[in-house]
Amino acid sequence: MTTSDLLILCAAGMLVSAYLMVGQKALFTAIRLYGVQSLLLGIVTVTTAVSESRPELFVTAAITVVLKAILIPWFLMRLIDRIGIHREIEPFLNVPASLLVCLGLTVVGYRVSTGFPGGAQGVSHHLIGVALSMLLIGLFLMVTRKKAITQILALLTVENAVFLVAVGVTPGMPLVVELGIAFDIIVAVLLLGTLVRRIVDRFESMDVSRLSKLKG
Amino acid sequence: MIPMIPDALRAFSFAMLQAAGLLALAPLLKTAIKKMKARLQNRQGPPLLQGYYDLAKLLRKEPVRSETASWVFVAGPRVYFGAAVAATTLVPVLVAAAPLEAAGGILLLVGTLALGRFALATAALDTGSAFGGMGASRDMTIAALAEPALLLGLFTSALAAGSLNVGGLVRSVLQHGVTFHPSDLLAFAGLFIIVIAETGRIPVDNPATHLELTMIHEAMVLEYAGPDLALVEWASAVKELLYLTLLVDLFMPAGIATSAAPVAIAVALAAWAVKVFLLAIAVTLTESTNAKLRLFRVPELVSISLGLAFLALAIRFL
Amino acid sequence: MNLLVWTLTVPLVTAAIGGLGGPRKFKEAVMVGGLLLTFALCVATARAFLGGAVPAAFGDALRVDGLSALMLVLCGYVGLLSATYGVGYLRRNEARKLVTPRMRREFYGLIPAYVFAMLLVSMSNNLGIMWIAVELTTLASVFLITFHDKDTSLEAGWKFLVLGSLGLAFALLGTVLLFAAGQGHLGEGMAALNWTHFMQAAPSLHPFTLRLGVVFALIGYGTKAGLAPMHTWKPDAYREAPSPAGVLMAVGMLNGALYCLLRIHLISKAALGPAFSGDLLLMLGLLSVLIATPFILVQWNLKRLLAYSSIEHVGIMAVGIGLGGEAAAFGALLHMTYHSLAKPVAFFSAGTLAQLHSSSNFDRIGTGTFSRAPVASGLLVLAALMITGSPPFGLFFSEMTILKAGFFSAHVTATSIFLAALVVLFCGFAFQIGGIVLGPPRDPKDRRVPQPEQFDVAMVTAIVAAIVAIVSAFYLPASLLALIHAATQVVWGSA
Amino acid sequence: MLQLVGVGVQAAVVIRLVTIAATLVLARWVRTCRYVALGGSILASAVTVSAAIQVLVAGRSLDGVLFRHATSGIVLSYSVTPLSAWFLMVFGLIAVPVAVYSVGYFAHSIAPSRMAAVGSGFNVMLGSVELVFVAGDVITFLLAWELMTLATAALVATEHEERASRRAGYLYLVMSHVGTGCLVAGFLTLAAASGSLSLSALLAGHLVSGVTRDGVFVLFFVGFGVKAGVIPFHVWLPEAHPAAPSSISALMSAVLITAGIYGLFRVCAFGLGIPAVSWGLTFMGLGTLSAILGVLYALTQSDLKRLLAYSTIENAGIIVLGLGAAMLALAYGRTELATLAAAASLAHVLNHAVFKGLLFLGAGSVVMGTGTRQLEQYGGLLRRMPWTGLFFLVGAMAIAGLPLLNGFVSEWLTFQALLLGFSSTPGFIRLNYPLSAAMLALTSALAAACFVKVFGISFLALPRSTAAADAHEAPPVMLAPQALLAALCIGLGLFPGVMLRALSGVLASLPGLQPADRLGWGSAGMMSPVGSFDHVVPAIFGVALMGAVVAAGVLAARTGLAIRRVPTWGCGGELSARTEYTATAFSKPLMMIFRAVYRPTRQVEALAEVSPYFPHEVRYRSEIEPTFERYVYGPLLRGVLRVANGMKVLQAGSLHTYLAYVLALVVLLLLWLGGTA
Repeated sequence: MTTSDLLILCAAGMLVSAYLMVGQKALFTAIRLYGVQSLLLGIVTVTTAVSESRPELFVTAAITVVLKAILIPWFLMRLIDRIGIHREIEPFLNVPASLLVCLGLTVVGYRVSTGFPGGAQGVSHHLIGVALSMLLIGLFLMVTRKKAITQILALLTVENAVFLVAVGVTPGMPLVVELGIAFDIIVAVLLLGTLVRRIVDRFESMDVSRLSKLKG
Repeated sequence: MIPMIPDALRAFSFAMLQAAGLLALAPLLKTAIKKMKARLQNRQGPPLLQGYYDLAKLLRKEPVRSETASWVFVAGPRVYFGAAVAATTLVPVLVAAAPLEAAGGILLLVGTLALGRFALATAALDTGSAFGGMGASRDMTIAALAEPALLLGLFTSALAAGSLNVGGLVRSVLQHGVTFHPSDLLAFAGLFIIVIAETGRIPVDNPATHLELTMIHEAMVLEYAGPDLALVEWASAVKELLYLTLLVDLFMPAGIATSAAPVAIAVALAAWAVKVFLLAIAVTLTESTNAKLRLFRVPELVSISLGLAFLALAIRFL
Repeated sequence: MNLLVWTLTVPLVTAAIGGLGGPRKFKEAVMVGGLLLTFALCVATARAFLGGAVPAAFGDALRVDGLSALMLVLCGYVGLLSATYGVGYLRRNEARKLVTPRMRREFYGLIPAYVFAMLLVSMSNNLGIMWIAVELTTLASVFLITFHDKDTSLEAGWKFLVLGSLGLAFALLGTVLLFAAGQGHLGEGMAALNWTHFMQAAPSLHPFTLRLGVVFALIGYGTKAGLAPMHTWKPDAYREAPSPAGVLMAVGMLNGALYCLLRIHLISKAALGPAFSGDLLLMLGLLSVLIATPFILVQWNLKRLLAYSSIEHVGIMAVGIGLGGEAAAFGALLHMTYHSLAKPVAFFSAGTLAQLHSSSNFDRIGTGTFSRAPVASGLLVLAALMITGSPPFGLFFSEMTILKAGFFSAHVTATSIFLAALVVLFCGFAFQIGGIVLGPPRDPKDRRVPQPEQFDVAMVTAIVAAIVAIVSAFYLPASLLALIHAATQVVWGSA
Repeated sequence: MLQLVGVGVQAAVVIRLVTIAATLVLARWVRTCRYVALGGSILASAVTVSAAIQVLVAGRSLDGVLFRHATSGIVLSYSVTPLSAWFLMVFGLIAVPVAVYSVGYFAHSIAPSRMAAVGSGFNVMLGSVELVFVAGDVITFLLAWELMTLATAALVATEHEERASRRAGYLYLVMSHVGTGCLVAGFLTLAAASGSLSLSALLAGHLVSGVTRDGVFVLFFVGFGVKAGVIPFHVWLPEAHPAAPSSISALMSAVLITAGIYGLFRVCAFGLGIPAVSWGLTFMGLGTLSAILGVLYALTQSDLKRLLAYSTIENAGIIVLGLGAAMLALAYGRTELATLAAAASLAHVLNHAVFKGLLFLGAGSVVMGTGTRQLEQYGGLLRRMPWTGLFFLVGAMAIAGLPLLNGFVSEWLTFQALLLGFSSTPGFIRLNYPLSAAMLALTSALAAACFVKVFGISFLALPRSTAAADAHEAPPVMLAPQALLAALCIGLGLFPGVMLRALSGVLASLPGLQPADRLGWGSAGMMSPVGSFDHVVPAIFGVALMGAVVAAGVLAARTGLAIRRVPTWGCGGELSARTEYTATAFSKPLMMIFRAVYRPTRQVEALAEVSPYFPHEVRYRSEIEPTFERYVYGPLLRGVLRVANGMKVLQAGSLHTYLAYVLALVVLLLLWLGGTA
């Protein structure tokens, strides 16, 4: 199996993980899925690094795996352990309908991806398609899910999508920027985490749909 | 352009003469109408000179005024009188030229009469009696409603003759030859109604009534006595004569003198007297064949005349 | 050491000291002094630029052109104002025993940090750095929003953080795509993301990738700027944040985000012509103005009112840029300048009133504030007149310039809608402000008896800001004007 | 000499600015503050007027630069055309007396704490009106216009503790601001067409044509109509005038309204090329409507200042009617007629300013003397306030259009225009002239009735309240301006020729018109331009009238008997204020006759103890339906607010919704981008 097949496989895997996230409600599973997704992203990065012999991508891969596949999932797990809330409550849209919508979003993503230099074939086309679809699906998750944690996960999915694009169509971002971005993401996640904690302490719930005092 | 001094003098003396003449004849007209009315009701009626007797008596009486009244109460009758008299100088009576033609035309005439009314109505509010206010209110109301019809009627003739100045109007009618146009009839009818309304005759107002609640003009002057009242009565008489003369000038100027020749004047005088007398008969007939209208029916009457005037305008110029 | 580096270091150090702790007086002195120095440095940088130099650092990652210089000066000014006002603000709360040590730390630490981030944005020439800096402002403001640690402030903070991070993700994607569009024309390493390189390589950028990138970048930075429909975090954030921080957001963050939008717009303009991103900006700007209108008409809270007004103003600026043409661009930048000068007055007076009545809700503030807080009320009216673009104040002229450009351009219909919205906005503002300032003084039996207005450092700051704003309407220093023109050259240079 | 004008304009502006500054600085010293504010205002107005008169004499307009806004590169320029000079003169004739009056008035009726605010507001308002008249370019005009609005709104809301004042101020502000919006759109459309901002270039006509032209016309008509108080844009007027301090009300009626009229003249009538027939008809129609409805509403008011405000609407209507006739004439290419009509309109601008100014000042003294605006509370004031009464009477007679006073002059001219129009217009359209004429006649007659009521009820008979019983006369400083204006009423009434001569140059400067020197007939007379249709020389008639009045006096005084003073007969009961005829009763007949217009609602409750036939108290309240407020503006406002409230769901507090917006936007844009390069 060629590298390109591998790439496409991983990308597909990421998309599937996103779909699975939409499909279930257990928070732990969601976090694991995110971890897997990040892992796949790491593999994609490494593969590209090898195939296009771009050593600096190894660093990116390392960051990705360490940060996103290990640290963040661990942090989030710890968080929900502390809080002791394990299941997502009924989302605004039920699962089958959500999956249908996501299907539509995927179509949109792929359609757009055909505009890239690669045209409608080649690896990059798939990577972009997957990435954009993931992006939209992540956003869709944020719209439909009520639990703060799920929203964080969705946000991180979007983040992954962005990185997938970065890996797929760019010769890799400059290192400084990479580091900066990574740092920002860590801080953001920590912040989100602490906020979640405070919210739970305050409202005895992680259901952010209840945060609707501020109107008009 | 403004008449030089000698002309001015001539004009003013002429004006005084004409004004004096009308002043002298006005009471006669009033009594004449009274008498004719009485005759139609198989009554004897007052002697023809009754008007003069009344005025003489009133002028000799001790002036009595309300203690709540201010100078406005005093000014009222005088301005009213003055306006009526001054107005006469704007219409030609015997000669085809108004004495003070230079001063202005129909608009000024109407304005002057409005001025008189304004003065009297204001003064009527001065005594604090309810009737004064009632009269003032009603008189102003009717006048307001009559105004458009009056002006429109006058405009019709004026536009036909191409002059808004009564003198000029008469002259142009004379020189184009006195012709009859159906619109004249309509305009005349319209104006006649207005004259009835403005002079406080039945069916709009009843000059002979003694019931305050139905009064209009009478209520307005209820608080006046002695010389003041005399002025008011006299002025109203002059006003009436003035209106009739105006009708004469507008619709049957034939016979009016175009020169100062004594003969012409004499003829004109006779012609004028006859025409005014005819109109007086018309007024009398109207008075005796109609019942007084409720105040709120008056608008209908007036709107009829407005309609007539407008129709006249329309059929004349379209 | 490099001027720019100094300009960045000073606020950073100030933040560090402020965050560490120490006696109050000391912290106050440090914050005010530090930000005063920062402002001075900003001015110095601008002067240097006007002197013909192009201050740069870290291999052009930081580079000051006309636009940056203008931004620097404005940010420095606002930073200084919010520092001095902030001192007064915190003192007032201290007097009422409302301040915890945490608050002190956060306050004295975050405000300079925020200023640092704003400055970094304003001088960044590298899209990557730019993104990181914007992200920093976001992180800093989260703390400021949740400063008072109430239910509502948590809610506002959460919404802000989620929306903000999402926006930033988009901005990042946009940046990545722009980078991708420049495959092989941008050179290697750090410098590859330099805006200047993009401008040089503009003709050879891949159009579709570029378009996609521009779209995402506009949405992303638009979120930070508060362009509709990504504006929804603004009212909540403004209401919860303490007024000094509010000013930083309403002017600093707004300008910064606008700066990013402009940079992106310029790249797209150079590569695809002005229409593409221009129309996007015009559309979003118009939408913002239209969305702000009804909420101002039926508003219930003073600070939210200001939030919607800033949504309106960013909309106006976006429209100005979107219309295209030198006049419009100039109008937009002029508007930005005057807005930066006028908005603080609004925030300070409103903040004072809110503090006196310990709430910014209209029903709590009541009517007839003129009778109990004449100075603050007077300033509020003044500010309201200014930010609604009434003559003879500056925003009148800038709005006129934009409107004129609009009617002269091809977008007459859009401009007419825009005009109509402005009219309604004015009426809404007049109604709301009149409602609290005018009217009978509230009855003394009211149990929530408000604090008396006192003449403290915050008040002085407000007055000074007001004077500056008024004077600026008639007379802008030639150098500042030169900056605006230079910025216009950048945005719509004949080149 | 013309250079002086330029200096004059700038000088006036500078004086204003200095005055305002000084006023604010001197806020603590109330007396000084007042004197400075008003003195400065007088000075500035005087300078302006002198400048205006110079332009009128020279007959050429003068342009110059006022202020260069370096920042935005916008240049504020002025250009004093004969037309603006005319309006400036009118402005000055009112502004100076009002300022003098205010020296006394403010001292009494403005809270010391507000003196600085009111004083500076007074100056801002007057200054901005001046600027409106002399503005040479769009930006200046709009700036001045907006400033004028703001200042006036602030002054209206001076008594902001009163809900009514706030409401009035706000209503005024909103309506004017919408108007301003229309103006901005209109002006900028023209500017875009001409590529220039100077009014002279914009208003050269021929810039736009067809639908655009009509659209622009409508914009301007709304924009200026609001200020001019033309029905249906009048609703703010009767609210704002009573709310404002009386001297301000005087300015609003005499000066502010005039600014709107100026706009209608400068732009709508003579700035957009040859007017379309429909425009002329619109103006005549709405003018007539305003006149008749204005006076009808005035009749039934019992609040003195509100009544005067409605009568302002009436007079604005007459002015617009004249202007409309002029436009129609232009549309048919009838220069003579157009000139006559325009002259009538411009003359009425002046006359109305004079007598309405006078009346408002009088009303101010009365309100100050009695402390109430309610006619029903007045009565017998002539005794307590003889001079105010006298001057008010003059004003009342003037506004009633009685001869020998200035009201008659402009009405005469308008009638001439209408009649001439009838005889020189083709087709059926001519029929609208006699209709308008009839309505005009009705209007003036009703105005007479109205002011008989006002004067009679307030100044004559017995006091109806203690307030009226111990009213006090205004100080000389407040009487002198009234005396001056009263004198002007008479002077202009007796020597209309003078005014017409001054107008001649103005008319000549308007496109499509000719010099009006043929109108004036000497300095005492006027004549219709065509043939010898009509002429009038009030002075001559005045002599006759005086003679007759004197004669009457002599006649009545002939009997040497002393006058006997007796109490008025009180129908058996004893005479008291309660048996007097009230203002309501006075206008009752007309209210009944025009009930179709008023839609009056009345409720009478008789409180009887013994038998219903002997009520010890009868309560009567009747109100007329505020048609426009109820059927036009109310629904409009409610609609806007409903929409705004509906929009609230957009910000319902749910983060998920907010995210959904973003998702929607992204998806939309992606779809719009499509793919496949």
